[in-house]
Amino acid sequence: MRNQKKFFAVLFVFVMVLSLFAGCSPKTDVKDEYQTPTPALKDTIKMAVYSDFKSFDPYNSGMTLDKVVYTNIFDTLLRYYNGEFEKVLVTDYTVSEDGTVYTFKLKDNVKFHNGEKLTANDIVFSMERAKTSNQMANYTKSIAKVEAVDALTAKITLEKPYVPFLNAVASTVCIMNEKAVKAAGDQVNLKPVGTGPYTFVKWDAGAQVVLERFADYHGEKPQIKTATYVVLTNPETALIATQNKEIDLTYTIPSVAAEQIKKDGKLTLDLNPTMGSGYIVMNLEAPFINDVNFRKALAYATNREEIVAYGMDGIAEVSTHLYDEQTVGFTGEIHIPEYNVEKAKEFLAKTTYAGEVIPFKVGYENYKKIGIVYQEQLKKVGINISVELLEANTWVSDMKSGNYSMSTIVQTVDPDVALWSTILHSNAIGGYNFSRLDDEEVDTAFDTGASVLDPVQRKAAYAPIEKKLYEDVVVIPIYRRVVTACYNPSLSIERAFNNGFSAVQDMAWTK
Amino acid sequence: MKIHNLKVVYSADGQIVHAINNISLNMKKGETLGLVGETGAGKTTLALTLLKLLPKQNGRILEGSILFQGHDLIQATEADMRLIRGSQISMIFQDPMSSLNPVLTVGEQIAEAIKLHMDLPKDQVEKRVEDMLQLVGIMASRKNDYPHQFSGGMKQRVVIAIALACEPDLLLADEPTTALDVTIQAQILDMMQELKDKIQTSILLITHDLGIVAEFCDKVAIMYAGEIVEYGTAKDIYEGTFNHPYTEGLFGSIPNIYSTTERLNPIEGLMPDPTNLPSGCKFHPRCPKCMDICQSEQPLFYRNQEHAIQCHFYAHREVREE
Amino acid sequence: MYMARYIIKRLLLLLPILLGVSFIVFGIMSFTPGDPATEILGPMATKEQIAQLNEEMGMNDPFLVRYFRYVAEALTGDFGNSYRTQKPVFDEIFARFGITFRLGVMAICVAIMIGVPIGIVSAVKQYSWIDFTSTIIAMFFAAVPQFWLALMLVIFFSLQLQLLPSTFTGTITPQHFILPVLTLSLGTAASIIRLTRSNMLETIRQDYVRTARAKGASEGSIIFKHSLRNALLPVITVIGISFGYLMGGTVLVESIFGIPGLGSLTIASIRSKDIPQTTACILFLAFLNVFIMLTVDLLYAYIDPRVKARYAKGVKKRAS
Amino acid sequence: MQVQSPLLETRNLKKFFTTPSGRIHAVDDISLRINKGKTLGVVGESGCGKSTLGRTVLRLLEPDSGEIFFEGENILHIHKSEARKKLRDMQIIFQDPYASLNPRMTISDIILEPMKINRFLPTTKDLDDRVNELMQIVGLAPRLYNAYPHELDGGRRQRVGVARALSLTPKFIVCDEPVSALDVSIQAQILNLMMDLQDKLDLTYLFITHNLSVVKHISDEIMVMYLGQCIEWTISDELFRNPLHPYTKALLDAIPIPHLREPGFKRKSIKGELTSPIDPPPGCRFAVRCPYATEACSGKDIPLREVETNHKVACVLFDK
Repeated sequence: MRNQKKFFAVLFVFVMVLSLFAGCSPKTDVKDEYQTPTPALKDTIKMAVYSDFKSFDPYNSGMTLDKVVYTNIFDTLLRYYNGEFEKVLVTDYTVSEDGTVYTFKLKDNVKFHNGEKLTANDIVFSMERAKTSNQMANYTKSIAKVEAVDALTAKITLEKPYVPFLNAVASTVCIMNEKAVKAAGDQVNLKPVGTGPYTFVKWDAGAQVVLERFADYHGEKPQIKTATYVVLTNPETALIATQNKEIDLTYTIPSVAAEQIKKDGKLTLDLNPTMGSGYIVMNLEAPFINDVNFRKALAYATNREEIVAYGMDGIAEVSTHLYDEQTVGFTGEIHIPEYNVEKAKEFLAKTTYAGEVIPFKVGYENYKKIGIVYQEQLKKVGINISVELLEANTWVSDMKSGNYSMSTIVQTVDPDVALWSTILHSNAIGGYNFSRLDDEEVDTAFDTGASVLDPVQRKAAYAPIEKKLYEDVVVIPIYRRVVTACYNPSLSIERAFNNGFSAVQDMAWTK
Repeated sequence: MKIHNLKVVYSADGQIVHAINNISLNMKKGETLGLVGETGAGKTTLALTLLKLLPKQNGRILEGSILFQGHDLIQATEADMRLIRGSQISMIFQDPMSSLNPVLTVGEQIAEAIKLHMDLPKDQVEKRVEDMLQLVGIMASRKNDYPHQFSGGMKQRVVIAIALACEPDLLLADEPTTALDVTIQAQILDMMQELKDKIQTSILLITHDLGIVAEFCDKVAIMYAGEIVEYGTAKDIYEGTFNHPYTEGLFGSIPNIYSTTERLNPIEGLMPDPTNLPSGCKFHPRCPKCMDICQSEQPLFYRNQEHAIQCHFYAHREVREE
Repeated sequence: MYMARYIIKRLLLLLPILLGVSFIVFGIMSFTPGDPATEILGPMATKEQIAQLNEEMGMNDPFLVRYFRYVAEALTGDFGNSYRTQKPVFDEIFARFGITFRLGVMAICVAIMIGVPIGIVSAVKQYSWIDFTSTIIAMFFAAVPQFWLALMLVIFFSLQLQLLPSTFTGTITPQHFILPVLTLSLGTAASIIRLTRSNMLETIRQDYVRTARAKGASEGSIIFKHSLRNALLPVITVIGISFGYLMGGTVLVESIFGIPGLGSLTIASIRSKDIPQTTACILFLAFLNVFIMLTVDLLYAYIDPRVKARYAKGVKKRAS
Repeated sequence: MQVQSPLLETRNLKKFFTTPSGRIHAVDDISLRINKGKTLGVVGESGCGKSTLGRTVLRLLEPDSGEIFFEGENILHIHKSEARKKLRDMQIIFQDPYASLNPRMTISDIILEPMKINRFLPTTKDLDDRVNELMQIVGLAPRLYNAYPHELDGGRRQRVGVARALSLTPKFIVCDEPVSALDVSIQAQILNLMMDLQDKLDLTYLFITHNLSVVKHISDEIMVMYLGQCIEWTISDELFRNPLHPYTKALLDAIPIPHLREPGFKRKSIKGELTSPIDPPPGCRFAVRCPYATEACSGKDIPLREVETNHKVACVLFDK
């Protein structure tokens, strides 16, 4: 009796454990994809990304990775690539003489994923929605009125000329369908419906996002049918999985492995430059740093090549500018001082600095590595810094409140000088103006520059900013962040955007 | 049961512990033999050796034979021993508190012995468990209770029930009452006496208490440092004229209830270290009658009928050499 | 009857524990730098917008006000929405918990299936080559970092032998679970081996085991009937603790194998100052752990009648 | 019998322990007196409260009520520092010499410790001499000065315990089963030592034991305890010659004596076991096991009364 009871108890546990295994077995067909070679040309792709997603509502996500995904789902009116505006949803667009009225002629054959046809009303809806979004407000606040002139013509009127409009709004605001948004209710972020080449299939939180090719896409039909973004936070395993062909592309690899990957040649490794600018950020109110000579000494003591090579394992592009020719309004006339130890010492001698230790606070492990290389460089000219790793939130909070002296950071700002005001304008002190730069000339340049229509005059209007940045050494630019895309050599990727990522429609299997 | 020239050693920390040195002992059926000795004399080792339950890691039987009903247990295989243990020879251990498995009911523990050795149907097993409990004076209804629900005396009754469940020919009782209070001890001893008469089992009673032996045993063996130094009937030991000096010392150490003694006459000194036993007679360093010969030569047994004393002192006395 | 009362008592005890845990988590999250509005609005938001959103969310109220509001809403079953995804917090937890639970149960089962038998063999054949080898292997697995072990397993089984998938991608097959379960279970198995061994050794020397031998019980019966149950008691505690730990999800293993588990959710929530999500995650874990420990205690009572008797008398054994 | 004033006296001493199941009456209304230089033996079976009595007398346990007089002074009422000085004159020897000696201290340190704590002697040399003297008194060889307890056998360890108790030149020593753990030959050696010391140093003993032959040998008077109460008290020889209380009779009857009995001898052993000392009802606590019990035994407490000269007993059989 007792024994029987025990026997059943053991049996029960055993069956439970078995069922756990059974629960994760596939229904029928899918046989170990990761090892069976596909005879025909592959039309699926799996891409590894380094962190989970947050939201696929384009106006409510600040995360690059979310954008990487929803770029495939949504179209914008235009697309900015390599200094040009490509027409995506429009056949043509015009700008009025005074730069306040933008008229867009829409393509005729565009369909949303829910079957709705794209009309000018969708543009009105999307622009109005963007205006109410906290995240977009900075750029859309210039919009006075959006009208549907006819079914395929939308007219956007600005209160005053705003030159970054095409960049910050026309190429940024994702066109959404009112009906679809209403249908999604409060789950817009989970049910994105756009006109893009891919439809949203599902998002398994923490695991993956699956996209499917949209049959009625208005543009050229992409080669890849199913695209999956897989969350793999560990770069080692992401690389192994790519080597193992479990995934086809990884946007994250251990930085030390880059050399080896290149040497092996079994995988293609692209280092896609981004708009992310990595630089030494300084609190202009901190002791010693408030002295321009001291900052110049720092600038002269900075060896960018070395920092990139050792502090970043070479996974970055050396850069001497906070923003460069890709950014509208960039002048390129003034440069940051070149590496020169003698000069550095010369300028240091002009200061009151006498070997005091200056804290160099960082919030991430990879920034710490940069800090350590930089510490060695500065020691050569006689400046002592101490690298302190803080908890990330604490670090950001310290940076905002000015409770720091030096640090390093990457800032990504969309490609128009006007947009850099968020980190350099005096009204951003306490926010992302970590330098605590409070310069009237700079403020005026930002305030007026955005409304200057003529490109040459515009450059002139923005010139004081670069002058201030580099002559007074407000920042010490080090590198341009790159995104590592490591993938199956049978895959061809046509191009990467300025965030370093590529759209699925630009990818294709060649073998 | 005939034990001949048994020698058992333990190895501990690289040293050899001579636990049992050349013991020879006979027991007849139905006889009760009291094995008396102090801590470390090797009493328990002897009992464990008889069941071949010495710790496997370090206990070893060096030589000798144990003839039990004509078979030599030393040669017996482990499987043979398993058949003998519990059915023909069983054992009661000293501490009833730890002798029972805390997670099994007492009924289960008694039934185990029965199932192992008696080919009985299930209901018969249960019946026998109940009978055994009643035999040792416990209500049969308590068979489903766990050991922690019993007091020390009751636990020892259960242990005895287990030991007697298969009516063994020989019962080894290793200090069965030492851990118990005197009134409980008296109850247990009385019960054992009754059972002995009922079942006709031979008993080897191991104890350090000469009082218990006096009440309970037909024959007595006095053990010292792994040897039996004196053997005889109870009468020989308690009322005989001659005794081994160690036996005399033991008696001298016990305060007498019925007469007033000002001072006890204990044996001086301590038990010898079993890793380094003295030469000659093992008792000589503590012996008040020690002679020169005692220091160098192992004494022989001097016998008078069944009474045997291992002592040089009696070499030329009335106890005749055999 | 007594047991039922005891279980109810223990479950009631959960309330103050959960309240305390929520208070501590809430406090820590509130007094560390960074604010949820920034997290919600993203890096491009202006100060004014952040301040406004904070005001809307009641983040400017005193801490206690916010805490009691949270508790009041929690009592109605509303634990809030994640700041990050805007989904109800328990949606996310349950979505993640399934895989963590499966992984944890499998890992603990494998650990037991490896640990207990080897521990027993080790003890029964003390100082044999089996004992020696298993002790060394157990020491090895107890000492190696999980991270390293996981990578070695991946490199060997996935990259070299091409036998098993290295990450949770594509259709999840049982093969996917093998490496993470191994990684998780080997360390636990090692401690189970060592504990089972030492407890078995101790139990085998007990008087009642000697009694069993004197009865003529077979070696198998001595090991399984008389020793194992007694020896397993402390092992069960360790299993319970390990299981509770595995339920929390092991961030490292989740990260390495790309498993969308509870651990990574908790860490992500903490990183992004997602107060409702973090609090809910930790409350959930606290609940699970108390629940597991309760199960362990009940198992104890099932195995050891002495413990059951103590419950019956109403004597508290220990606080948790 | 008592002409002189007693060295130690207790009046209505009570010590209860509270457990979840009720109050254990460990020492229930004990009044005793011991004259200087004499030994009072306390006998009883395990659980009768004799050890608790010994500890309560020394204030190692605080009594719940009652009074303790030492040299005529109530040590429960005097000032703390005063009490400490008094308590110096009262020492204890424990049952288990294995457990009561700190294994990490040398023999000399153990003997020295009470003197150091009480700043008994001014110089180190004096202390040293005293240790050597004590070791000589109890018969420990000087070579053991720096030995550790584990190097000694049980008898020598108990000698160390005696030396420690003697170090502060006490007048009164509680001996709590000092020889129970020892073999008979060693037991006799220690008993002899203790009696020699009593003569030499004029010590007074409260000798607690369950061994009746030992207690008879060493004591002048004997008190028999049953479940926290004293049930019989008389001069040592008298108790054995003429036991009155049925329990005492049973106890004496139960002792196996090392003499051959008459053939056909039958012991009159009592049935049953000690009942629970938790919240006992008023009346004779032995009544449930007593062959002579009548209705008169229950309902009210039975006081200890002197029924013959120097022979007190608590039993209704002797009511006149």
